[in-house]
Amino acid sequence: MKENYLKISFPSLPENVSLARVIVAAFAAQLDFTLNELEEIRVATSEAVSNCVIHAYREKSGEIQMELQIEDGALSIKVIDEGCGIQDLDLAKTPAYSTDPERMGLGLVFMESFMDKMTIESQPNQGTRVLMIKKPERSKDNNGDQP
Amino acid sequence: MKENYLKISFPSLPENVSLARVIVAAFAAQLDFTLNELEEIRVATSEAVSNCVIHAYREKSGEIQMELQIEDGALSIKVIDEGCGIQDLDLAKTPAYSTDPERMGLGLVFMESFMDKMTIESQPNQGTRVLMIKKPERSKDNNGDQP
Amino acid sequence: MDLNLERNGRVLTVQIAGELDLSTSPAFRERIEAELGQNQEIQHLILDFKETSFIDSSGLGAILGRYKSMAQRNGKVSAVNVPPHLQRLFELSGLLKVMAIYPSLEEAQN
Amino acid sequence: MDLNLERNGRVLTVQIAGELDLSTSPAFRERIEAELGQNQEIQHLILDFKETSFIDSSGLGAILGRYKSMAQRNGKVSAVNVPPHLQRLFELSGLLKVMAIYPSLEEAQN
Ligand SMILES: Nc1ncnc2c1ncn2[C@@H]1O[C@H](COP(=O)(O)OP(=O)(O)O)[C@@H](O)[C@H]1O
Ligand SMILES: Nc1ncnc2c1ncn2[C@@H]1O[C@H](COP(=O)(O)OP(=O)(O)O)[C@@H](O)[C@H]1O
Repeated sequence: MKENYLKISFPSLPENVSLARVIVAAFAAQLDFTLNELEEIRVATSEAVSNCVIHAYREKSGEIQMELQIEDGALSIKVIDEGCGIQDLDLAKTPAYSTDPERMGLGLVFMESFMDKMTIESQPNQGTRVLMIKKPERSKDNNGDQP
Repeated sequence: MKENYLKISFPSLPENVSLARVIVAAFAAQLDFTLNELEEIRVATSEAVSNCVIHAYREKSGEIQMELQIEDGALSIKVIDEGCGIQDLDLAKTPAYSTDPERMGLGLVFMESFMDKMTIESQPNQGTRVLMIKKPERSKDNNGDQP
Repeated sequence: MDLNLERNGRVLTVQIAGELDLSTSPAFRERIEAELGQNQEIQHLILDFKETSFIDSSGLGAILGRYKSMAQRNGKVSAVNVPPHLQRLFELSGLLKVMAIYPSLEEAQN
Repeated sequence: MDLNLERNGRVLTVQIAGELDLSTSPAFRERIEAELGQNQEIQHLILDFKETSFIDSSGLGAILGRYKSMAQRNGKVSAVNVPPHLQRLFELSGLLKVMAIYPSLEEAQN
């Protein structure tokens, strides 16, 4: 079973959201994802990294870390910031809830529905860690072995 | 003037050479490089990362770090390993010199000729740090300002 | 992202090429709002997604914002050439409730 | 990288699609050496770079290695459909001294 990882860190600039998508998609291509699954991974990544840029480091700029890993035939994506943190996680996950009136409040909803698993840990004024995991549908039949 | 950086680290697997190329090309696209210059950057990156995989961590696998930066309108690429190091730097830079009879000994030559600047620091048994810098030709006329 | 705006009487057609996300949606908003501001007669905004490679919730929010601008002037928003992966995002986000999708530009114009 | 091998008498044509680098050159070597081993009559190896998106010094070394195999049997290597960025690498590496470039497959075959 192939194992691999990629750790990255970059400043919380809006332009880096698309860079993060490119990197995650290139890393994910090691597994047997369909184009549709890769698209879902790109959206989930975009939401998680955008949240760091907009919410975690609202005014100031900070550093965003990502840890990508392939393990047991699954892709895991960690997105870590040291920003403002989330006060009420359940509230944050509510569809259409946003602390920013200009936004749709769908980021966490998309992350949950497009990935197999999504968990968030957050400490106010300390930061937020998002973990997302996804396994290619095509590899689920045969117990996670790659073709 | 736009400033940005991206730090990455990954294990010294041959598959990760192409991943490194994709990442560097995506990061470099922020500057006004021509397609031909981007191709040169991809080759130089490929050589530097391949050297870590083949030479630095010959038998064992180790970690490769890269630090990409945009500063004063130039792209800088650092490639860092903690591998076996280079005994004789001048000899290593000689065209067609390789410690591996199967290889062409052109990696360092390509890195030097495709980038504006290339420097190597190396300590036997400690590791090697390669720094490569390149500025888009198109931006050199107007003192490095981006259009 | 590259935008191509074409006004024809009361109809403004906007072709969106590339990615509509956090970094590009401000330009999307500004270009369209400027055009709407200068042409009060515009009643129909047609968004053409033929060349759109990516949208996330920031982009969907920018589209919803334009719907609100059009609703304020009693106008409407339509979408044409919507690829399957965007169709699904439009559904999930509820945008389909306020934006009609047409298979072609011609059909949206009528 | 995807390889497509086609043998026609004494000529072996290999289309190289994708990237020829450290991770793909072992497969390149093995596929071609296996074919050469099974067909001792092959005297001319034609490499088609039409679909080749990337080559670095590891890939150039793999090509040079095939030249050596062909030279051992008094055969030759030719290249066709070489895009400009590869032409330059072939020049710098000295490969042009041992490998002729032809504009088309037809011309290489004659
Ligand atoms: N990394 C983060 N740091 C701080 N707050 C966050 C973070 N991610 C999400 N949040 C909070 O959770 C809310 C819901 O997030 P989300 O569902 O992505 O919607 P939106 O980004 O549209 O607001 C945000 O409005 C914000 O208050
Ligand atoms: N990162 C590195 N760690 C250890 N040795 C290196 C490294 N990079 C280069 N070298 C040494 O320098 C020599 C020349 O390198 P290069 O010009 O890239 O040619 P090649 O990779 O074909 O050997 C190598 O054969 C190797 O001995």
